[in-house]
Amino acid sequence: MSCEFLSPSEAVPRWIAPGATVGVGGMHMTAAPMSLVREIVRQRIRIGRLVTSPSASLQADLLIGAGLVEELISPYVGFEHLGLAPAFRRAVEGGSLAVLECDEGSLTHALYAGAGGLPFIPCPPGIDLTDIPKVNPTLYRQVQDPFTLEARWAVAAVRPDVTLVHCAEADESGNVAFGGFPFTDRLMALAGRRVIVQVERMVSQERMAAHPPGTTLPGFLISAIVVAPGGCHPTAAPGYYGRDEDAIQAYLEAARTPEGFQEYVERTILRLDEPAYLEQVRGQQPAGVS
Amino acid sequence: MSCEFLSPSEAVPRWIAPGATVGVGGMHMTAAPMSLVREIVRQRIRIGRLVTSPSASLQADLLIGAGLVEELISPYVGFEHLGLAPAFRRAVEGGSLAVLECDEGSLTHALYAGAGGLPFIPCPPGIDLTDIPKVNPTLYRQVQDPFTLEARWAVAAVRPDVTLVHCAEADESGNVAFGGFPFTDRLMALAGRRVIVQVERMVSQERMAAHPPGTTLPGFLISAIVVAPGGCHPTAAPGYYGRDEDAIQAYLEAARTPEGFQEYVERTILRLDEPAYLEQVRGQQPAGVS
Amino acid sequence: MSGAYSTLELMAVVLARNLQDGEVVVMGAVPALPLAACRLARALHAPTLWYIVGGSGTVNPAPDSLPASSCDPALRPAPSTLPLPDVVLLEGRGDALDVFCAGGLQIDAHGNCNLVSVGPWAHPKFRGPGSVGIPFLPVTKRSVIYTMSHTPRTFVERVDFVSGPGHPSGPEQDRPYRRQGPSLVVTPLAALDFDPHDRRMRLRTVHPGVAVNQVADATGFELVLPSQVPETPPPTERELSELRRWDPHGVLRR
Amino acid sequence: MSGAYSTLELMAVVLARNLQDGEVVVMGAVPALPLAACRLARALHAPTLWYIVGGSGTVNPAPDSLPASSCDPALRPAPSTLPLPDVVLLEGRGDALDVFCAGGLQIDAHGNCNLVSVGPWAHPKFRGPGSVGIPFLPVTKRSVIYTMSHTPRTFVERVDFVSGPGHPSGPEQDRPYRRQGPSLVVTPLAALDFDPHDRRMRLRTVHPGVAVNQVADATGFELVLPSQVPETPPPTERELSELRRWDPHGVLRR
Repeated sequence: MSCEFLSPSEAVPRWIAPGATVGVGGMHMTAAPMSLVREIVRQRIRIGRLVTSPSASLQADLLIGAGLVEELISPYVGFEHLGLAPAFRRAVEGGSLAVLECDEGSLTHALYAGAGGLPFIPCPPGIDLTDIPKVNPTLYRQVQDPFTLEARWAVAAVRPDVTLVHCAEADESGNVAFGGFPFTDRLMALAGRRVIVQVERMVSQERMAAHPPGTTLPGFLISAIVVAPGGCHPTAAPGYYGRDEDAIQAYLEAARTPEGFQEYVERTILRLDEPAYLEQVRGQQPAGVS
Repeated sequence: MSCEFLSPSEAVPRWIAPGATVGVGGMHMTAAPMSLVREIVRQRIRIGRLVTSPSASLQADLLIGAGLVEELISPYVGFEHLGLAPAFRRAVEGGSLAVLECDEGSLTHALYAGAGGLPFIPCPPGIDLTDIPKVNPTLYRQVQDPFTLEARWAVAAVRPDVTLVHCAEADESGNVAFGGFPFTDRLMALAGRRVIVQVERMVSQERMAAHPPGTTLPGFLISAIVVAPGGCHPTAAPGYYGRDEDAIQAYLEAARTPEGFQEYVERTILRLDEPAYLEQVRGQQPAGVS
Repeated sequence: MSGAYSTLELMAVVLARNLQDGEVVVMGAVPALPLAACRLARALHAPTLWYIVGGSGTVNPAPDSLPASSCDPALRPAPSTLPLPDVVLLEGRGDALDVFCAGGLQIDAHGNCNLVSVGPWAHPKFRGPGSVGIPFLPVTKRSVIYTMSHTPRTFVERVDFVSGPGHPSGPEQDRPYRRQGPSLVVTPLAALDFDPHDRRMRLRTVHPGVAVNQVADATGFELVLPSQVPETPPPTERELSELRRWDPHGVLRR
Repeated sequence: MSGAYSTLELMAVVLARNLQDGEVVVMGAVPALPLAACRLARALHAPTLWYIVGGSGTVNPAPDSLPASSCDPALRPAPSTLPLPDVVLLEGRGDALDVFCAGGLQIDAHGNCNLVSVGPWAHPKFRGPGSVGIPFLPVTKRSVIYTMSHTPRTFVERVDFVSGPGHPSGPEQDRPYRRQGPSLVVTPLAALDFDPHDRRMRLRTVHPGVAVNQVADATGFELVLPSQVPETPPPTERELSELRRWDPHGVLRR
């Protein structure tokens, strides 16, 4: 399999089929593949099941607010010190979004299972004392431990049809290197049937080869690479730029109402194609902020 | 929990109880924690169950040949192009070693389960078509997949009482950094109730902090660190020295018979304490060979 | 409260004093308060304390100031960084971690925490962000709970949804996984723990300037009230000066 | 064989010709031969071939010479290196890898491989090193088998222990996991594949200087023998010169 270098507007429809299970990386407000997420919003691609990292922020809230998500697998959607996720909250309270309730442990193990061809994983201890598995019979079932014969919750494998992650660097063979943190992004990429990676920049194969084991992904796992410097904005790209809190707060302010959300999306996303969006962001902040 | 810096002769009896389940790292002829292994041989500590990396060589064969291993969990004991493992072969063919037959996939997942508090893992596909699970009811049982209701092999979690691995570097807080390859050594350390790490050298905290995620282990997981430059000899330590094929071949030649094995152990291991062994090795080869 | 220190600074000091040397602490989202507490404990009485900043996987990071986000790039370099899946493994293993920092939309009389929903799960009146890692609370040696909201809406008799399990209401032998469960609750009004008999939340100290009945009124269930409730000792000068070394922008003084 | 090239060089060339552009190959212990084949295929007809060197997790390493061990430090730096547990995940996932290189103490008529024991498992006459990763053979798109030992002791009707599953002996629809199974066997005497009907091993080409009956005699079961068995085309000059670029010490000429 050979990886293609595409623009966001090419990559997104090429590999994200309407109704697909889509995994989106980035933890909290760091390393969210926002260029790809914005392009999904522009092209209005319906997501059957959205799978996030153990903690998501704008990468989930934007897709949910745009009405593109049917089911959500996410242990956390919020904005840490900046507050709750307005679109997520509204969609769940209004009954328009189905949540497959889960936690960080189950999700991480479910992605491990998806990456490894394992059908399910018996859950680690703790979740049996919560209400989580009881409200999510899709992901959780009771399994009998064949060694102790005790009953135990199990979580089903999760395999995104396509996984979207941000990486710092790519080389011309399609190998990619993560920036400061691999989070669960590496695992979600290993579990994806297809992987689209958004990168900050291209580097030589020599530079790529200097990265230690576990900080890269080989190109044979990647279907498309999108070079989008600044593309995590307004979230942070470790080693490149911090998060743009003003921009995130502007979103949170606007998204308090459905009308505000819609107006925000039209003004900041739909009005511009992704290269124009990134051009505008680069004009607003000094380059190379870290 | 606080990590201690000990000599091999202190660390081994401190944390390896007779009859314990001992995990030993290093893949093939690279990064085997031989200083610790030799010390077990010198102190004749009985190992109830030896767990190796997916492929082991001298680190297993030496302990087996010394008659210290009751049960073995290892998917491979051999010396690649140099031939089969003489002591392992003799012990199995002679019926003195119980082998818990397994493969690389099951073992890796079993260590993952051990590290994560999971009781077992349903096996990946493939092993169901082999004879492996049939001959190892201790590690393998049939589980009913609660989602598909199909029967499936499961492997029990493996948790060494103590894991022995080699790392390149340690800092004074007890953080350690792997050399070229993490292999399954990182995972085996995460699964160990106790971990003893053998390192090539001490470094500053600044240098340790520069290592990317996934290439280090935090000191709170480590019970003891042994500084043993050259301690992987005759296996390789990536970035420090290659394997000493002459020494490995001398072992293989000697170990063809039980008497030869015994004579070899007396001459090369029992006669010297570990500092003297390493001194001798350093005298035989140029420093810093990579 | 006194103008000499903020409520958040006092809470950080209370948390710090509770952390024992050698313990391994894990914290989640919005890490400024527990991170400040861990650094303070290390500086004062717990030099070999370890702390993991949630999503980042960084162990013992010492950034110049307190980051607002648990995945802030400023957390690197750290002496060691675990990939997040490895943090999850250690959380499940249980014997690797000692103190889990938690909180909730709702916190109940037995220390159960709810980050999911107020009202019925299927038709929530209020939807929270989600449970993240707090199902691991009962597997860790002990947990500490902190919240900025000490109100009857937060402190309820029984949470509407259990995200992070607290103490069982049954007898001692039912203690899950033989761990200690929640051992401390820190709020803007008080420090609390749990009665060893019925394991209901118990008032331990009231912060300077706060009355016992003020805490009882702010709590939506019947607190265990000892006959003597001392005042929380205010931060010492040394505690405050250490604390402010890593908080030049006054994140804890806002 | 001709003195112009060695048997191992010829085997590497036969393997290389079989690898298709874009395939992802995984190899295990003693990687010199499959590594040489992968590099040759990339140099000649498969520029986007990928290969993973077993235990090291290195992807597409290009060392100056052919390492004898699959965990040789000389395999780094490589364009990308997977931690070994990630290689295990991809092996189980199945759709990530295309060609698994395998071998055995015993190889049987249906391509099952045995790395464990000759004789009964509990009382082996001969104990092999163990199964390593070859239980994943039937999950990969296809596998290729190579061995330096073409003798009746290695090529047996039925292996004593199945480490690496080959073709099922039943009808087409029983193909496990809908993958292709073993597609090529390379030995010092011949190249073989499997009859599409009964999936028994079939002689495809005999190496220069080897007679068909010599192969049949060296095989401990009845080979499928087509009426025409052509000679294995010897290495071209270009193949040999490319091959020797990464084998300055003549590992394949020993």
